[in-house]
Amino acid sequence: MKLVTAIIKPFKLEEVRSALTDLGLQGMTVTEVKGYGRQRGHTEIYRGAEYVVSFLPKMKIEVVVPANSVEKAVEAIIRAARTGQIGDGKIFVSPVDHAVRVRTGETDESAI
Amino acid sequence: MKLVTAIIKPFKLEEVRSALTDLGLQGMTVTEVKGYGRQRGHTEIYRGAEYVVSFLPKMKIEVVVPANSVEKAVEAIIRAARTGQIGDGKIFVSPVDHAVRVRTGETDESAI
Amino acid sequence: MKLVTAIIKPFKLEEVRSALTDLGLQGMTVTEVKGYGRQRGHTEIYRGAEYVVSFLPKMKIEVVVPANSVEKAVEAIIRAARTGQIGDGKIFVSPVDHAVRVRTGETDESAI
Amino acid sequence: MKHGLLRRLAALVGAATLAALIATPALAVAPTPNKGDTAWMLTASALVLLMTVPGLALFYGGLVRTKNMLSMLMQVFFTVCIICVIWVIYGYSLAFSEGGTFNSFVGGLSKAFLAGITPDSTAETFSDGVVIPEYAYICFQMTFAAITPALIVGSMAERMKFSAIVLFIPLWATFVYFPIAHMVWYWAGPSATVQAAKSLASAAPDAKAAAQAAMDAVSANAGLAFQWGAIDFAGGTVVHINSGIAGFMGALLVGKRVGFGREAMPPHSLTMTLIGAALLWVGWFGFNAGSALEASGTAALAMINTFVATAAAALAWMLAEKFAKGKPSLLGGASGAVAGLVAVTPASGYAGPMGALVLGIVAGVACMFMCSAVKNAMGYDDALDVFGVHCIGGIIGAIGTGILASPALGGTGIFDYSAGKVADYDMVAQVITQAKTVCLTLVWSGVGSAILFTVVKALVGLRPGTDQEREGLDLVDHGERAYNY
Amino acid sequence: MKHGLLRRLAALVGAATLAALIATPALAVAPTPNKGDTAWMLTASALVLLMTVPGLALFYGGLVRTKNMLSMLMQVFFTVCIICVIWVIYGYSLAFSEGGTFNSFVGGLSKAFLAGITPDSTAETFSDGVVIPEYAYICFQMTFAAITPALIVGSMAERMKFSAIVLFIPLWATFVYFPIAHMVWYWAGPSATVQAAKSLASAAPDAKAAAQAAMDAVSANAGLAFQWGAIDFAGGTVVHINSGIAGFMGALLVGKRVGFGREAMPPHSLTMTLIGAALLWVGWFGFNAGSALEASGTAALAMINTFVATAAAALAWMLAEKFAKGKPSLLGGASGAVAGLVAVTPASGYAGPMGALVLGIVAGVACMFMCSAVKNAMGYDDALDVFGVHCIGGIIGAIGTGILASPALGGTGIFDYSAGKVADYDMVAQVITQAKTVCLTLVWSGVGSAILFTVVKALVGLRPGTDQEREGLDLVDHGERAYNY
Amino acid sequence: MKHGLLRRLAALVGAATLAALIATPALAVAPTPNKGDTAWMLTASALVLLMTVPGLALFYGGLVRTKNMLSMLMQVFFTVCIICVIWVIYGYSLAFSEGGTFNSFVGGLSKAFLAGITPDSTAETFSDGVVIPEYAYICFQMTFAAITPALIVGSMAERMKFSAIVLFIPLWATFVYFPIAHMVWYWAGPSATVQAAKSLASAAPDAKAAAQAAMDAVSANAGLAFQWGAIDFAGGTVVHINSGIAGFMGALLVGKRVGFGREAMPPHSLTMTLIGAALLWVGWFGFNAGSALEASGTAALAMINTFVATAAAALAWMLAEKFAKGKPSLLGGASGAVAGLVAVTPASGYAGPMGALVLGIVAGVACMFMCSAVKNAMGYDDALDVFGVHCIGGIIGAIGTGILASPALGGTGIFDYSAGKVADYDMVAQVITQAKTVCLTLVWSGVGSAILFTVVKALVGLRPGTDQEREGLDLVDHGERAYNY
Ligand SMILES: Nc1ncnc2c1ncn2[C@@H]1O[C@H](COP(=O)(O)OP(=O)(O)O)[C@@H](O)[C@H]1O
Ligand SMILES: Nc1ncnc2c1ncn2[C@@H]1O[C@H](COP(=O)(O)OP(=O)(O)O)[C@@H](O)[C@H]1O
Ligand SMILES: Nc1ncnc2c1ncn2[C@@H]1O[C@H](COP(=O)(O)OP(=O)(O)O)[C@@H](O)[C@H]1O
Repeated sequence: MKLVTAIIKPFKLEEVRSALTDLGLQGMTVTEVKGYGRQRGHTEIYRGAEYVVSFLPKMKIEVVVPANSVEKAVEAIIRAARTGQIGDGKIFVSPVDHAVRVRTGETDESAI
Repeated sequence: MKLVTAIIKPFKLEEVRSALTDLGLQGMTVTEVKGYGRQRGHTEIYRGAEYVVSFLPKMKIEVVVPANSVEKAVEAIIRAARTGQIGDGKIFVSPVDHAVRVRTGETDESAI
Repeated sequence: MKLVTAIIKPFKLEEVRSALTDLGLQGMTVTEVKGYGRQRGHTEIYRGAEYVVSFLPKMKIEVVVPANSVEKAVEAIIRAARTGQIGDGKIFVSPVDHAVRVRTGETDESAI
Repeated sequence: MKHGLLRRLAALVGAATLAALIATPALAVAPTPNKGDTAWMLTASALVLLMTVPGLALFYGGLVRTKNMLSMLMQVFFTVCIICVIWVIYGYSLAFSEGGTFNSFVGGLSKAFLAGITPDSTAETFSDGVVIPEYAYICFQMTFAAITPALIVGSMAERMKFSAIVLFIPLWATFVYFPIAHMVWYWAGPSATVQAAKSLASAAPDAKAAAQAAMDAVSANAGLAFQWGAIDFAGGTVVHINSGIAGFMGALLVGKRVGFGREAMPPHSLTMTLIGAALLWVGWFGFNAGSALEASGTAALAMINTFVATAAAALAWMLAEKFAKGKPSLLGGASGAVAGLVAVTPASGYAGPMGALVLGIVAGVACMFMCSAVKNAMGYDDALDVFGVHCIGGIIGAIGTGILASPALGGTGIFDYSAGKVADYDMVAQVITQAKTVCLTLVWSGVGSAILFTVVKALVGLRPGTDQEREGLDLVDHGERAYNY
Repeated sequence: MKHGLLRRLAALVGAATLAALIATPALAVAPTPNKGDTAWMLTASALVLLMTVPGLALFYGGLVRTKNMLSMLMQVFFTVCIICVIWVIYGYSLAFSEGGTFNSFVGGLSKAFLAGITPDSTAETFSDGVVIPEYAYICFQMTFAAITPALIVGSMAERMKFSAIVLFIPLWATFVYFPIAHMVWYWAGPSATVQAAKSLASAAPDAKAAAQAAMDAVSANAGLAFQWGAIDFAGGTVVHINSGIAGFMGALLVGKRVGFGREAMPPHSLTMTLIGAALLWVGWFGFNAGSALEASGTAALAMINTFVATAAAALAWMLAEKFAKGKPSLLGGASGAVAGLVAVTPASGYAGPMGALVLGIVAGVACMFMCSAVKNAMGYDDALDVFGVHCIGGIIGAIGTGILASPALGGTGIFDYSAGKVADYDMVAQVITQAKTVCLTLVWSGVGSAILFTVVKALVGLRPGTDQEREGLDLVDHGERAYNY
Repeated sequence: MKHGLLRRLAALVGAATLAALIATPALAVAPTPNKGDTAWMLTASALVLLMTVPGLALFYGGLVRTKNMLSMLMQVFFTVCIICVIWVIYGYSLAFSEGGTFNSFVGGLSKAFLAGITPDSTAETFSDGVVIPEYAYICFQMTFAAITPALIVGSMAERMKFSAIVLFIPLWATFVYFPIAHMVWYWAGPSATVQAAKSLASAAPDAKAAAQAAMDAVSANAGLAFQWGAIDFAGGTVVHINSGIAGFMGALLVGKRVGFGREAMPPHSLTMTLIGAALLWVGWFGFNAGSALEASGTAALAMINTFVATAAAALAWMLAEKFAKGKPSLLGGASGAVAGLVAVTPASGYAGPMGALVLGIVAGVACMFMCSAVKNAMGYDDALDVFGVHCIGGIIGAIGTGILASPALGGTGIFDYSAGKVADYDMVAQVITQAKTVCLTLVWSGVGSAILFTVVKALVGLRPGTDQEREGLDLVDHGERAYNY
């Protein structure tokens, strides 16, 4: 099993979610995060004070998939999340040893 | 060392925390996340507009433990977080190479 | 490639970010989290009700780096984030199999 | 200004003749409103609405968890709306018209649908010959009828179904509020009283009996507590004790919130609570100073008392907290302010500013003690402390009014219409009358509310399921969320 | 109280002489303001500002997404500021001075820069011989001029550039609001009317023609719709239909929001929306009851109607929602309240409370239907339902006023200054007049707004780029964020 | 309306006799309040409380970081409460009673505990023979005493301990506010002045010297700045310069916030700041128009000026920002509005609307420049720009009043009670008098505040520890958090 972590633009969440569910991936976990990268931020001005805000709002999607679904998942995410403009985000794949479903105690692939 | 990640129902946080501390696990990190899964969401209506909200509030608990504590930790979490109803959540276990305590520079098992 | 995860005190974020960019690490993702550990929380009182709040606000920084940069990154974070007081936080290093840049489809080291 | 000296009228009536004659120069001409009074009463009505929405809605809303914020706002808002409607249909009539056989307890239906009232209709104030447009009076009293049941919902916050609220509120207004308002505030008015007293005084010996009978009839044309002589300037009894005890019954009958005592339930936004408390304060000037029904020195007295008691109670609560728990809190300050406002309500037109100061301090400390020590010891879940603040604060105010109205303590005393001057003040008698009225209200509203909650429970149930309660009433009852940041 | 009986004056003038003579005892002395009226008008002006900022700003702001919150607040706030300034420079003069050749459509510039006005200047109310300080009148009318264009911006929320708003608002006020206000509300005033009627009645046979000409001149010295006899107590036409149709045009011409219909766009804070709705309600008492221009029984009537129609409409919307969608929502309640407020605006001083009740129910249900079924079917993106609530609610109110003003339905009828009493009521004629005025406003404002939007588009463009719209107007237009929690 | 023509009285007194006699028809009868005035003053007092809580509390609270929100609310709320209490105990007496030997600087204790005041007591307005209930006057002035020290806390926001605030505020009120209010606003009142002038004018030759002495005594029975002839309609000097310079001292003595200049400290909720700014505007009508003490044309003038100057200053700040930084911001607009309100405060009853327009523009631009360029250059940490907005805006207003009060510029001039008419206007002399009063205030309040901060520092310390400051004052001082979403 692998954990696929995608950092995407927030307004792409809905499209990515449906792309993943189209693949039959029935679960995922999403976190609001702030990203720093090549995409430049903006300046905020409050009376005399100017702040350069370099962190931009992003969505982090985490989905644990069977090892053989990784490629499909990554491709689906890219297709749904790409705008072609800087700041589209990244996908990271990392190993997962075990998975357990709390409700039933099922483990590994049957748990996800 | 392993990272145990549990996604649970928010109101179970306190019980899970005390189950883990009972095991002697002294640290953990918690994130508010939104989960998508079998548990169905709800519909929100604002004047003429209806929205199906499929992401539900969940808590993500991350705790890095010595490899030999993984099993105990997973069991403790299951016991504390289970309600028996859909949406109880998942536990994922993944590898961690190193750990460092910022304050002292201690590493690995003595860091957690 | 490795994922370096640092949990730090919130007001240290800016210093850690600039320490990392000084190393040439051009991207990172930040999440607001709550931490439980040795650092004690506080008590909140609302009329008749007292609550012990044991979770403290922390920042989680995630940065994926080439394997050979891990050490430098960890050191930079420690230097920037340390105050010497309890609650300074932890750094965890874990493996990453792949990385992809959504915009271009570039993979692995050229993606980060 | 409510008062109850009618029963002493007959005795005093001889001496009063001259004064009464002077005070009523032109009996033939119907009095017209002074525009200054009208301006103030319109303003006061707007202020009391401000107290309720957004004031009370925010004060309460800030104290619940995010997932129930909207339901809290909705319950208060709904209450205001439904009461406005039933008030013009039959509420005003039940509270403020002559009730025939049951006149001691409740009014009749002669003014249902506001029958016969036009822009030229007037209502009497507490000064003989001074009137305001009746529509203004109806508006002002409407806002009182609206806020009182809205206060109750705080007790059952976070766990009572909206459908149960929808049923309970109009029932409670009908069977509890309108009668209590009638019992405490309804009377024949100054002009009838003065007239009857004058006739009696000037009656030829053979007409004395008839004049006395007429006088008695006027005196009897009043609500029960008014006949007793109870004084309640702006509604300590009618509004606060009344809603406070109803809330207490609700908290008991609805039961504790899921997770009560185990899970943390901190207020989701003390910012909103502070906004609410501040708007309550601002609006309460309409409530208290408006209860003078005139833009007069008495209104100004009510206003200064409302400033002073509130400030003193807020400081007292904070200070008590500082000693008891180590830190003065904003919630403490805001709660103290409300406790002070509650306590000064019945006294605002009777006590002097120094009396109000003392009253505020007592209310601040006592209510703080009720909402922490006593409540924790007894273990009921009065979620937003409606009982501890409104019922207890109201009782302190009602009894305190009996004490502080005394001219010896800087109070105004009670005006005697037949004598045309302030009467001698009997503090013990007045305190006993006040206590009787408190008991009447506690029993009527306590029993009445318990019955109504039971009826509602039987009809639609009081609570949502446990899972629904966990999800929050906002989504379950209303399908929307207070915030989508 | 606006009314339009001038054209019937001549016919009635004979019978009216006596009444008019009685009503005008001392013609030589310039009337001075009653301080009660002044107090109320000052209060009313403050209340109308409260309606707009923070009221309307929050009502609207709560409904947009977080990233556009600040832009919403800014657009409303800017509108108030720019209107206050142009109002004293030329707006008041264009709306409320004699306009010479174009007097049927717009005023002149004789009062530009408030020339000649001092603290002692007075403005007439609707009662002969009753005046208020002209500065108070200017303030009160200024707040109306400010809120009307501010209502429009809700239609184009979340996607119209600030620079376009900055250009559009003063243009719209100048070419649409000031003329419409003049057409509906400007007239020669009660004293001139009564004078002319008296002269005519007492004119010797050989002077009849001259007196008649003078009478005609006075009758003609009024805005177009006023001459028609349209009645609009507090601005159903001038404020709500006017802004509602302008908003509709704006929504069409600016186009839909990026993601409209595909992405969820839930209100970011219904808490703010409820605060806003409540402050609108509170402030609307100034708006409606203040439109009596006196602290009178009519003001009190306007106030009670504003209570009742609002409450009824809120309940009606919630109930309709309960049946249509299963759950009554807070947004529904708040929207219903605003719909009720809008609908009762023109009727508030004419209808009786039971009429207001019915009007509220109709407005609540009809506007709910417009904002869900009709809007969804037609697919335009009127982001905050300015058309569905203000234009539709305004039309219901304008027509409803023609019906409910009838004394037979508990209304006040229309006062006839020459007869010194309420005139016979011809409901059909009045409804037709009301409908004509509605059409005049729809056409003038609809066409005018479309032209102005097109002009502004040509000059600076209406919308930001797609990426900028996604980022949100707060950062793009103002470089700041509403919240940094 | 405060004015200072007493020193010129003697010269003019001959010509004034007739006018004075006409203006005072019935000397024997004690005047009673006009209910319109009373209605307005009650309303105005409520409005000024609204300005402070929630207005100012939210304006300030929105600008701090989340972790200090509650402490900000608490500091403002506490200030209001403690001032209300000390005001009735001794504050009113120190500010507005005769002070014996020190009468030029401070009042006495004859009215401590509001001794001798009843609902029938009256206070004089600025018109001879016009009075309001003294309780209403005390309430109104109480709200001024409350908001002034509350303004100060913004300077030391986010870093001053609550215990230090608790000590500082009552000390500052006692040693700075009450004296300054006395110096600028206390005088013998119109009736004594007119009486003395009349006696002098009609005195037989042999009684002239005695009459002149009596006249001199009346003239001398006033605060220092009042004797100089300073004019300050609603408190530009007493409220804004006074608190602004105190805040500046506080910012210097407390020191900069931890992280100042290195960490981002954006406002946590500009939504709250806008609500606060809007409520400040709405409430300020009570502040300025209420300062007329009557529901008069002058009150209406103060109201329109308060509309116009505020709007103009908001637009000016936004425009200046647009040029200087590229984008107009909501915070800029709100800050500009407050700057305009501050500047128009002393001028509101003296300038004409066009004067107010100019004053607003100047204040908007100048304060914007102070709060960005100058502050950044000098590097002090006046967290919420109390100095830049209130002190600078107040000075612009105080000097501007001297210019704009001139009838030649559309102002009202200054009323001369002995002549019974507006006096000739000497602009240079008036500006010099205004400048003297500004200096008096800067020195008294600047030095006084510095001493008091030093005393408080010695007693309890001013700041929490660095870690505590980082954690935020909400948890450290009050043990609660503003939000638990
Ligand atoms: N090395 C990294 N580790 C973790 N997150 C990263 C890293 N680099 C980029 N990110 C995340 O990806 C987002 C997009 O990256 P950015 O460089 O702005 O654009 P692009 O993905 O188009 O190259 C960032 O905002 C950040 O959240
Ligand atoms: N494959 C997955 N990867 C990551 N998170 C998941 C995955 N499947 C489920 N989750 C998380 O677990 C939560 C619970 O899952 P759900 O299917 O609703 O119920 P259950 O755990 O009872 O099967 C989801 O809300 C989501 O946050
Ligand atoms: N075992 C762990 N797994 C995950 N996070 C941890 C663990 N232990 C500590 N943390 C995180 O590190 C933070 C700091 O830890 P703490 O014990 O308070 O201080 P210190 O880092 O100085 O030892 C905690 O608030 C928590 O977020």
